[in-house]
Amino acid sequence: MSDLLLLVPFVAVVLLYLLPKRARTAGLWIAFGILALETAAAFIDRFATIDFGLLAPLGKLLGFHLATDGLSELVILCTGLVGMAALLVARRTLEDENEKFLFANLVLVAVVGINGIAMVRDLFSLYVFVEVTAVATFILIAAGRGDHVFEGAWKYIFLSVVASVLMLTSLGFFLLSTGGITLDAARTGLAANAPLAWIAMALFLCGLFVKGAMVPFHGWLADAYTAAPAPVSVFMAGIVTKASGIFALMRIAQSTLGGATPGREILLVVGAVTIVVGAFLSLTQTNFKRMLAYSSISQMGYIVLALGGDLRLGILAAGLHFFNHAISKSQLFANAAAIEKQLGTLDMDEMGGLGARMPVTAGTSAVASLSIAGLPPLAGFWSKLLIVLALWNAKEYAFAAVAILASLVTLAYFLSLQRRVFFGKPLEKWAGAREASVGLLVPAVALALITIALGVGFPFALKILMGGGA
Amino acid sequence: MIWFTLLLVVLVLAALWASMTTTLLRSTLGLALASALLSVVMFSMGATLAAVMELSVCAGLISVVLVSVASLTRPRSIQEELASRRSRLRRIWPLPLVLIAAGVALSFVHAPVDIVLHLPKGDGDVRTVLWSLRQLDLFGQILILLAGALGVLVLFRKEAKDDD
Amino acid sequence: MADRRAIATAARLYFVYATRIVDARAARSTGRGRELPFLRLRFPGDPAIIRRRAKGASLGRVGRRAVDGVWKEHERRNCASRGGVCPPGGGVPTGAVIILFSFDYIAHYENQNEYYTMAVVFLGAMMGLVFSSNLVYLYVFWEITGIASWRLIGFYRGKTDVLKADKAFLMTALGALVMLIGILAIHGLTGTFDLGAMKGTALPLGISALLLVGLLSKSATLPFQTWLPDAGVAPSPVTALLHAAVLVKIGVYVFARLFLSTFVFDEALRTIVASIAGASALVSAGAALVETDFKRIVAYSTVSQIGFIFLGLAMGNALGAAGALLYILMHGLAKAGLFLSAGIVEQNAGTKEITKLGGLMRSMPWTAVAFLLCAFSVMGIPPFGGFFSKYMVISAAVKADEMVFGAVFLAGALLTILYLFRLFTKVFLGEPHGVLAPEKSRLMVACVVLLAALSLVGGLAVGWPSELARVAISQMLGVAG
Amino acid sequence: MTIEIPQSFWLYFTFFVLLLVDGLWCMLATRNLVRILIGLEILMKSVTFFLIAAGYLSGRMALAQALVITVIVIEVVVVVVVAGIILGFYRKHDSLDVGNTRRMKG
Repeated sequence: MSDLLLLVPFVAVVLLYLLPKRARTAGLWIAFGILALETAAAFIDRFATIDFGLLAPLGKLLGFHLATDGLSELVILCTGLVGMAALLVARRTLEDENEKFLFANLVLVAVVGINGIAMVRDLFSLYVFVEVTAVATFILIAAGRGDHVFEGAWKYIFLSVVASVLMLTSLGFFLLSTGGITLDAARTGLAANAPLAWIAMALFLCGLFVKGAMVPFHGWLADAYTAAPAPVSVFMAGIVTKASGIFALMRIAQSTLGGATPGREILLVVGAVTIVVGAFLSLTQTNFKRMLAYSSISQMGYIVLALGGDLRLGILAAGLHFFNHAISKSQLFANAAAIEKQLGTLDMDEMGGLGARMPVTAGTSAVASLSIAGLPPLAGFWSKLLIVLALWNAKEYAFAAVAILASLVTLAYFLSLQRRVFFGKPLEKWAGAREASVGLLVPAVALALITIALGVGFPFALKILMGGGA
Repeated sequence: MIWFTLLLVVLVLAALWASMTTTLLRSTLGLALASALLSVVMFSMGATLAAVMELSVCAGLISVVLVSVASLTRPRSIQEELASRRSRLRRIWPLPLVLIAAGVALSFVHAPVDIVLHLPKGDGDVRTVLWSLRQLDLFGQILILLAGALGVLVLFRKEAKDDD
Repeated sequence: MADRRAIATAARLYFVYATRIVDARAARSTGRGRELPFLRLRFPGDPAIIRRRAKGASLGRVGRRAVDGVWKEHERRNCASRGGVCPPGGGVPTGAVIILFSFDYIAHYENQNEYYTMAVVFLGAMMGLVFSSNLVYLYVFWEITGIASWRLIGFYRGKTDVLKADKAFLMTALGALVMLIGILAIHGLTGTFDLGAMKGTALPLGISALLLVGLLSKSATLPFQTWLPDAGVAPSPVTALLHAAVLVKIGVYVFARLFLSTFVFDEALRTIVASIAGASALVSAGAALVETDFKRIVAYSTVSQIGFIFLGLAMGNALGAAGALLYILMHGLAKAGLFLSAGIVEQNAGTKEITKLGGLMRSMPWTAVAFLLCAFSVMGIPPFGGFFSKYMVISAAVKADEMVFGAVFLAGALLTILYLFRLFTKVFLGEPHGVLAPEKSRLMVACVVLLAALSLVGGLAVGWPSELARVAISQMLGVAG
Repeated sequence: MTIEIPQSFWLYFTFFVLLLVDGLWCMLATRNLVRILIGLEILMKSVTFFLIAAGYLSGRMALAQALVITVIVIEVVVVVVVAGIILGFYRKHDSLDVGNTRRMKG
């Protein structure tokens, strides 16, 4: 019943508006509940094929051509977790009830979009859902109160439209070269080595590179993340960019490229360049969220790089890194929200010694940082190890070495972040700063625990994953 | 065929006018014209339903939106206008030349392309395709309209609040 | 991927360390905010020790059973031969003494919880490393020691302190990442991460070099030595733990594991390692002669001594290897004593500059004597423990007909005597500068004296440790030593 | 149709490219937000045209129409949202000059 994943949040948005005004404070919790259900759905084995009795004819009536597999479940799981974290952060950082209500609604719309992306088998529907997610996100960014929200939203829109144009042009070429726009049709066309099909695929990949902020199309991401209100950046960094850009790439690599050389080489080069450029740009930042944003670019490069490796292992590694990064990065943005709420600034040059004042924030952010930097025994290490193994098995030694050594740069900027924000002598200025409220700490602690648990229990998780497909 | 090509030329000219003219209102008008011409092109190619959509939504609705944005915002002062017009002109004047050059260059290309042809033409009625094969897209349409409605609510209400 | 057995083993190891950390936490919470440091003595790492002490202890029945299970499993599977574990395991009692020392030393500072947690994680990771029979887990524990030492070195929160900690972390992480490339290459070559399965593989020199970068950077050997003296900003017990007892020895130990007992140790590699080690030993001994910072001198001395250990291993005969293992043990004890004495002097006199110190013999007699005894052991003066290990390594060089390296070694030993005597005279003899600081903490002095005594006993009763080393080597090399 | 496929493909393709260049240039040459939006619309026109042409050439006109209808709906929603954002920007800065947005660095 994968249709439910689209319908339930959708119906919820509509129903939320039927609520009396006074009851709207419950909106956030209703959205939270739906995301919790979604998280649970990801764990139900073969959820898609379960028959819900009365609801069964609904699926036939709607005739959505959906298909779920391990990858879709992964995205759905991440969406649920990240969405819940974002809602919790919103509860503590957004000021008035109305804003919270609208946030909950827009997040639900975006969640439908992401679920759609996770399950479609058709390039055009993929485009449609990517666009739905993007529109919901524009609004979320622009609804903020910060000084730069327009700029952040504007750059995102500008490049999103470019991405749309690229994708639609590509669909035109697919129509010409294969007569169809399903993933299967695309695969047939590529397998037959039709030149037009390859042009179409290249254009589509470019569109997704823009959406996924791969270098050289990464310009929008840092501005959008930095400008967005705290809960929005948690949500965006956690899942939106990844689902609409990176996951779509994973889907295409998995079901259409089939390990063909030209496609693989594009992914390898773009991924490696993105890793390196993103990491070095991150090293120079002074704004907390901006540094995290560039780090996101770099880490998404890892996922794309993995897709260029050995196909099966590469997809598995990319999926794992997708999950780890979604968890850890949204957690770091939740930490950023806590710091912004307590200090009113995100400029790292003004911080220092916060570790003593905000021990929980400091500790969880260290866990997430080290995980993203790929240090054992945290979850990030295993996914990076698998990525590198996938590359090594595909005999891409140079790329594997780049991937490994770039994690030193990752470590360097995270150490610099930790040093500037949490260590160092406590500043007089922040003598009154205290730990954020429990509501903001819950998501950070929960996500950090997931990181640690997955890292320590990874061998068992891997067994489940290997058994469960993906 | 000649007429069809001419139609396309006029379409590009309308778009060119929209992008080069000085005031926003004329620009919007140019866009509406281009949209209308495109819908004629679509009609003559047999895409009747899409043509109707294009005409009503793009030429109509979007123009309304653009005009209202242009009217809600105050036009700039004369000095500003002149200064910005000059700098813009400097950037925009090569456009017609570029377009002509590109058109001429492309008109010499006749490389064979490997297009897959689906004969007999037409794979059923567009309504059948839309309603029975592409429900997911329809769902997406509804969803994005909902998102748009939320957007109007958020973006325009915020504005009203700022007024207070 | 790694085989299931290794996965299960590692998971259990994780569990052991987790229980131990939880145990530490529990101890703290029962103290109602007060530190109850003596409870922490129980877990300096070795499952064997745990098992012996677990009788009435707070680990609880389940935990005890799990620990027993792990230990038996290791015995059965012989992940690392039991003998091979012993010399680096010698770091554990040393670690225990160091932690005992830090009860008084650390008591004045903030972040004590972090300190003890990290020390425990560190020792746990080090034992995990010793027991790993799989390259991936080896790497995992290797990096955990990196994380722990990052936080330990960055104990003080001043800007330069944290910077130095980051530097140490980044340098060792760089080495580890290069080593990871090497590990992947090995996987590409052999198709497995299991050390047992790849026994006897001949590695191409390139891969060996990749591994070597990691090992040398962890052991702070030339050209990666710079982080170690800088890391002297840490509290003295940390430097003792990291530089003397455990961290730098990990590199040496893993080198022995990989090149002596797993891969074919070919001639070219042997020459390279020996040359690097010789150069490192001499250069850093020279640096120790001209430095004026108490802890930096001792740190350079460590770099130099590590060079000797590598030399011993690189000689390629059983005598050299056994000598090197004995060296790890003896040097750990004595060097920890030196660092801890430095800590006492620093904390009481308020400076580390030896030009500003002098005549401390009068006010700190116990410390001075203990320092001298430990220094004798490091210098290699009979009948201290250090003498025997040095003697074995030198005779290994002679036996292997490597006269050049033997000469280097002798020169290094001479330099060691010089700079340690210089240090001793500057600090403890001569004219006092300013006030003579007394030894405040009896516990701290007792720890140093204990280490000095152990160094002496280790030499007088050398039969026991050298028998251990001999057994270890015969198990590692598979020959009768 | 009387013309043969490759030739008409290039005809359509040429006009697609012309519209595309026009739209891009319009977006990049101006500093006025509304005009950027107009350029963006021209881009969408070009793509719409290309999709219809592709459907026409490959004989999948019904499919192409279905796609174009969806694209048009998406287009109008995007335009409305962008218009809302532009208006918000205008209220804040009292200007439509994109130069006011180039403040973030890095």
